[in-house]
Amino acid sequence: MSKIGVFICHCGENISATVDCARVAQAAAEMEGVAYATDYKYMCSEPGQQLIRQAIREHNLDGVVVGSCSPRMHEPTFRRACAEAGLNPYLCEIANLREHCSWVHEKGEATTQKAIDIVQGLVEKVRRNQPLTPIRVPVTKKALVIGGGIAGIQAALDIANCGHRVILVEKEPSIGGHMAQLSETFPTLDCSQCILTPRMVEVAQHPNITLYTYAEVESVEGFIGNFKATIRLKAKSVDEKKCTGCGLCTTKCPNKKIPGEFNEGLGTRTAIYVPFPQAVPNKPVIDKEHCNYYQKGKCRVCEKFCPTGAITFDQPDQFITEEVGAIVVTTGFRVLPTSFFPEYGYGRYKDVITGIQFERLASASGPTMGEIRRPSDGTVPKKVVFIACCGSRDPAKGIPYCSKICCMYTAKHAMLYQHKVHDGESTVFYMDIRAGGKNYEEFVRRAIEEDKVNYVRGRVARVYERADGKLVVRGVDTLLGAQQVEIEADMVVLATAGVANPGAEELAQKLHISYDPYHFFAEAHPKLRPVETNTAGIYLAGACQAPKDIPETVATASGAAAKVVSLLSQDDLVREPLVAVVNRCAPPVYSTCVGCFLCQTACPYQAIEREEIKDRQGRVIKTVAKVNPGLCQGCGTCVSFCRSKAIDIQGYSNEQMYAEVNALLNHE
Amino acid sequence: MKNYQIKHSDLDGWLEKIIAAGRRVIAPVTEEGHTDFRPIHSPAEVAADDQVQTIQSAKQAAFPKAETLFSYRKEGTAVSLDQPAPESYLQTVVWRARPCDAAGFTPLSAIFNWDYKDNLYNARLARTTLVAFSCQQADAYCFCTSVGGGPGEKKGCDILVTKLPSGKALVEVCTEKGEALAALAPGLFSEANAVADDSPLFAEKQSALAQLPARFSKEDIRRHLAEAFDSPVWREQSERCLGCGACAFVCPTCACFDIQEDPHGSHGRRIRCWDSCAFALFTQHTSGHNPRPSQATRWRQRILHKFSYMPERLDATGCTGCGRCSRACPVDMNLLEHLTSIAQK
Amino acid sequence: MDRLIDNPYLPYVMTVERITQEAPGVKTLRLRFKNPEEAENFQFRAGQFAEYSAFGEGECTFCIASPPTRKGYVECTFRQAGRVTSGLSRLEEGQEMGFRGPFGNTFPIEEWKGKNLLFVAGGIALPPMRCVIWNVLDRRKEFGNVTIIYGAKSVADLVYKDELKEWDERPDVQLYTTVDPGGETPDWKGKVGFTPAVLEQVAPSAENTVAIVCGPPVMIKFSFPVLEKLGFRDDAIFTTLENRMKCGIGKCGRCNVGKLYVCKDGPVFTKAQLNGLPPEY
Amino acid sequence: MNNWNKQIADMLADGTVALVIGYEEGSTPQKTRPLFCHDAVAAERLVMDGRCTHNLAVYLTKKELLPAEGRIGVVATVNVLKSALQLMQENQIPEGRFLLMAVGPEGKLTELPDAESLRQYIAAHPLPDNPEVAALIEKIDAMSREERWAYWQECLSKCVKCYACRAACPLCYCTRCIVEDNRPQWILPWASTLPNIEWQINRVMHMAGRCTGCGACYAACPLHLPIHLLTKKLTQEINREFGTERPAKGNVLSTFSPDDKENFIH
Amino acid sequence: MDENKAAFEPRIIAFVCNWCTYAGADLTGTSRIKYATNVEIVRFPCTGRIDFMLLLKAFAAGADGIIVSGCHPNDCHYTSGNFHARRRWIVFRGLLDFLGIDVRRIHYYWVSAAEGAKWAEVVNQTVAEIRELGPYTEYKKVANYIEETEAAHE
Repeated sequence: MSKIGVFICHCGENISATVDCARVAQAAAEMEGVAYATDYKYMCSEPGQQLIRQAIREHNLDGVVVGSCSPRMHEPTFRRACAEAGLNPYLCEIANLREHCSWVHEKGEATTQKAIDIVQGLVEKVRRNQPLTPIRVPVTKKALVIGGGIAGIQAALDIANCGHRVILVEKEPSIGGHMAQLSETFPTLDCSQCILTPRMVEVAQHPNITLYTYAEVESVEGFIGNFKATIRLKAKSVDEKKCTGCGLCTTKCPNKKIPGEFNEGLGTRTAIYVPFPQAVPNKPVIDKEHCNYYQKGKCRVCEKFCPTGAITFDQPDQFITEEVGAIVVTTGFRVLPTSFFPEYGYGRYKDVITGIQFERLASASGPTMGEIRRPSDGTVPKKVVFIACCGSRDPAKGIPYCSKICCMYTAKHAMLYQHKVHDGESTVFYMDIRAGGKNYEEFVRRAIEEDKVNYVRGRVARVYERADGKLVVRGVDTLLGAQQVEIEADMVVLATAGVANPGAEELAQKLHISYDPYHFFAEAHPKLRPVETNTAGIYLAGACQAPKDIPETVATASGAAAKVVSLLSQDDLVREPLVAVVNRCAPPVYSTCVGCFLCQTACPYQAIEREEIKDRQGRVIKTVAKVNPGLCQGCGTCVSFCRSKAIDIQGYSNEQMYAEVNALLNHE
Repeated sequence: MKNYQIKHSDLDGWLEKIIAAGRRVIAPVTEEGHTDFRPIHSPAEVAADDQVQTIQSAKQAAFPKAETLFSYRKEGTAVSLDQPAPESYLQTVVWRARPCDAAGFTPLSAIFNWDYKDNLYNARLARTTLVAFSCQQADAYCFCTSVGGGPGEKKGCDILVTKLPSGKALVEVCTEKGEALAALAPGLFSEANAVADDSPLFAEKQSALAQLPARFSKEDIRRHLAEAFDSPVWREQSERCLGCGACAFVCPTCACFDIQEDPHGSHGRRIRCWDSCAFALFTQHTSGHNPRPSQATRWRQRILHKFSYMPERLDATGCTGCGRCSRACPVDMNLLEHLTSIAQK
Repeated sequence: MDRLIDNPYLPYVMTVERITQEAPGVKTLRLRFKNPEEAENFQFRAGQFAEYSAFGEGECTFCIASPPTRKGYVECTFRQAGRVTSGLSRLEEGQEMGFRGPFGNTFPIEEWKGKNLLFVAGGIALPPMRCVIWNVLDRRKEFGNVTIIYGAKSVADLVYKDELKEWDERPDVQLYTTVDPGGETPDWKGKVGFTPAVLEQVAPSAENTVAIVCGPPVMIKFSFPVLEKLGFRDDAIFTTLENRMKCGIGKCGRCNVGKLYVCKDGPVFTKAQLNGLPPEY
Repeated sequence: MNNWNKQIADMLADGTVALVIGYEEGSTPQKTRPLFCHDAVAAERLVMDGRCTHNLAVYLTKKELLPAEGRIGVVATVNVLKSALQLMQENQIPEGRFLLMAVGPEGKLTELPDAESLRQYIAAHPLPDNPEVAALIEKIDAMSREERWAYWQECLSKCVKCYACRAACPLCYCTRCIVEDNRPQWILPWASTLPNIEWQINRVMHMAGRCTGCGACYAACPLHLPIHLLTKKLTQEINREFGTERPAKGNVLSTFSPDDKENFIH
Repeated sequence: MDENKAAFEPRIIAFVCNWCTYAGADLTGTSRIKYATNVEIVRFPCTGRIDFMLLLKAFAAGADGIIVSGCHPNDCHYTSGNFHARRRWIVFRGLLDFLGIDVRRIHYYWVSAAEGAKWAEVVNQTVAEIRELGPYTEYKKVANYIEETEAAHE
């Protein structure tokens, strides 16, 4: 650029009080490449902007430096003014003479000289600016939601209700997730299924939602607005179109003693089964691992009884590909099983159960029809001990974090127990009671004060079985001066830690999203971008980020949905062109990129792809890096990493930054 | 010019006088077992006279690895230029160069003056006095006698010193610059006779010189090269070449250079610096097209330039047989071996 | 201290008098000597080149694009590609820059007197030819027919648009302009096709005609056989070599082609001369 | 002829390999040099012993030297193998294009056809640390900062920028080296102290976590400047700060750990 | 402090990221906290973008000191740019020190967008320390050498 205009703003007296603006303009006029320089009282005012526009036209300027307030303030204003005068807005740079100079220094020669230096630096930078055009990326107006728990259901419904199509993928035979397993929910004690199942049905019936259950995401390619997801539809061995859901097969299946997942092993199911009565879709699948026919080659009872001939033993897994513009990951979490805890008997004691098992016992649809009965002998336990923080907040167990929901559900469990077993005694061992949330603290107080739950502050050292077969819980009461206490129990309920799902890491790698050391998915920013990932276009909701309760899960789901909707409401994504670019040049070099691809790991956004450069015969000459402008966020880490300087970043290019640094030190 | 004799033991005294006269003296210095030309300030710094060669040649005295061509200053739209002053080039003595170093200045001067006169080089050369010492030993890489030089050859020397077995050294002064240097220590020298081919002094000098039978002749090489452009020999010989510039930079006759800018804001300098035809980018066009696209073509250029093109255009051979390139080559490209094989083809 | 005399690397200081944007990325600079005495003594001939300095960036080699018959200034036309050409592009009118030259040989215009001239140029290679063309046109009577074939990638890439118009309107010049297929605009009136193909269509008889061909290597490669087919003898075909140069004065070692120095023995060569050179250009 | 020479001659004769890169006797009995064997006859000249110090891996990325079709055999030292493995990890040479072969002490030829076999062979043949290098680094570490500056300034002022260090390094394979980029001119292209220091800083930084410690840079330097101390020192620092394990994907400087420790950022 | 040091005004270049330190320095301004004029700020998108060569170039161009500052760990706008940068500086600093380059002249900080007051302290402290060290002449001198042996002879 050879004709730079420099415009020095007084900002009323904000700049001119300590900086001699006229002198800065004068010095700028002398700088190489500067064709016009002036100062003015308020550059950002309409007359000020008009002055810039007029100068651009009159002097045919091909670059502009405005010395004014911080670019974080008025860069858009001045760039717009330039654009209005026909100058590419990216040929305008802002010299920060206010926040970085006039406001922080006293009036004097040094302050004015510094202002001149700053302007000099940016004049040299802008002389090397390139005209840029915003990047447009088309958007596929369809979303993929992975996980059909309450988070996925909520997100899918929110997006679908905005008129966008949604693919909802659930790996189990039914949607519903953990929430479908719960009895009643804190702090209102309303029935979980009563509030959930209508939503499940809504999902199934929504014209904008395509539901794939018993399905998993196989791979994801592409980038924001343009993902391509391959989904594996696991063979259900039941033709869904023919099946009417009559349930006859499940009553006839000879294999009836399979521990049911939905009931957390406390109840049984058949090999051809519907996980629970309100399942959506309410059609059975055959669990091949337990099916006599698949395992031994004989049986086919279900086939014989099926009135519609829906059983299809030879059905293979199917793969379908969906193009989507956005992805919401709502794969949830799981709780640790009792077998994780040696001190509580490694799961050997049948009456030591997890909180989620207790939910099934307390649930009206559960194996005991909502009566609290011991798994071992079916009797009603008279003494129940609840142990909070099982695994959580225990660095020794590798889980230093708080699982967040346990304090509340333990209080709920104790309360439910007291409501159902009026002469029962319940004791809760806790470390701290964390009941932050609307009506939460009141809820816990109610358990203690109205339902007379015995809260003991202390860790439980061990649970053991006495010779007489009674369970004994040994712990300390720290409020009694770390006194050892031993409590007999008919049943022990462990509030085991919420942890990431087993396949979380693998899924994160498929999606190229980051995860924390516990394999929970990482948000782009913990405060300001809590439902986004670092990969543009992929969002998070619910307990796959960290254990969350239902309200928080639903809130994040709606938040993620809002992000998706705002993305899908655009035909094109328009992005700042300040992105990295891998150079291309004439043959025989094609690009100075040597294709080591070490930059790929430097990129937090997976924006660096491989491109094969081919000759006319289609033979690969070399493989070089290419930046996907849809994914690149413009941090420039790859630029300073690239050994051969084959990557550069627009707007902060090597040449620009080099020139600016040198120019700042120009005066002697 | 006159000839003198000086005792071996007085050579240091003479050098001391030269240093005391304010000359910059560059001499072989041994550091960590390797000997190269370095500026010295006392005769004690000079390496023992038992090595064949320094790593680099003496060409840097007149053709430094980087030098200022001119400087500029920009003020507003105006530019003013300033030239180096020849007086700023130090009066330099290259002490204990070898005859092959001295011989190198003939082709260098030819390159720098065959058409336009390169007055920067000329001014530096005019301020350089070469005190060469005849070679009393040669190694496997030496082949000066095959390219027209010799261990006691005076061509290009300002002074040639030959240490004689007698304990005296024969000092043959070849130029006025040399005479001026001898004049700095008149007391140390005794006059000697002219060294005619049949004189006893000549015989004594010959007896003190390294024995190095010629392996081929320049003419042989040139004749073979005339037909060799498309020969497979270039690829064969250059296969292991790494494409570095070591051979060119230690060579006493390589003069390829680059012109570069040294900007310091509004002022700066234009610099000339060594370059090498072995570098892939040396001839590459901005478009990416490269007239010499492979190391084989670049190796061919190096040999043809020195042994065919230069003799034809400049009447000079671009090689003094010093063997430095072979010693410096990281992959043992042996010029003598390669030339011999060409000459035998 | 006295300064070095006759430093062949010291440029003349020139003032940028006029900048013309010829095509996207292509500019013509008109330069005037800062020192009138140097202007007085300066002489050059068609085909010669020079080294142009943007101080702070370095030197770059282009032919002198203005004809020696126009005194008082020199012009160069270049495409912004590397560091120096970017530096030259950043110059504004009134700013000073460096100029070293003239260097190299020339087109033997005197020998062409009375002959027909066929100019074939492609893209940014019109400048070396423009110098000769104007030189010839300024002495129009001394030559026979003048035919110019000029091709570029697209209409926008044609340089010297005003002059093309002027030549087109002259009755004593036959001008054919062409653009590569796909490079035409709706109102394009010239030809569409690659330069060698157009050459084959419209070339005049080889009889008493000299062909001057400048352009990218691929254009030259395909134009030579066409000329040969048309009956042009190798010593009646002239071109310029574009080897990389630094010093311009036969020392730095870059531009050597065999025993020749493009900067001294060139840049103008006949096809006959090229036939005798190793293919290192 | 050694048995292994014969084996290689056979491989060349039957077309198992189109070319074998190895070592032959050099100009003096003290040294060997790289040899390109295109036929069985040339295989007789191959040698392998302690004098074979060139890192032949440098040739594996020079396409102009390699036949377009067929496999290329390399009679390799452990240093060559280490560099070849690094080149594979950096996508520079496809597995299978080269047949790397090690010659055991009793002349037994071991073929190492893929990255995994290379890894195992290298692990089984650890190279001893050079105590002289370690001692030199300690000597420099013990200097005051001013002494270190003087040492390197003096040392690198001698550099002539012939780039033999770059040319000899198998991992300096860039299409365009940073010194050849003039937009901006990161490193001034002539040989004087500061540009020389800057060049070495860049060379060494670019080797961070990649240098296999073969010492080819030092061996190639015609001025015998101890530039290998810089890469060695850097490797020491990296090992100390980030451990000796290298990331499976990427590079020491293109990856990070949130737990990286430093004490100089405030 | 001797008079020379008092008269010496160090020239310092600050390489800062746009999202934290640049914004933090803006806050220093809006808070009207005064600091020394010796520091000039260059804005980068992220500390990950700061090429180590630019630091060396600043010294060569005459800087006496350098500030490098970005987001605190875990606060990077781009998640990990500052982690990459930190690793780079660890390695780079070790190498510079081994070469005898004065690493005391390069100050590294984390200054967040909220730490306007810290930025003023950072600047003042750096200026004071560099003033104490004096001008970085040993580097500038070398930056001007061309004809080495001649320069050494003088």
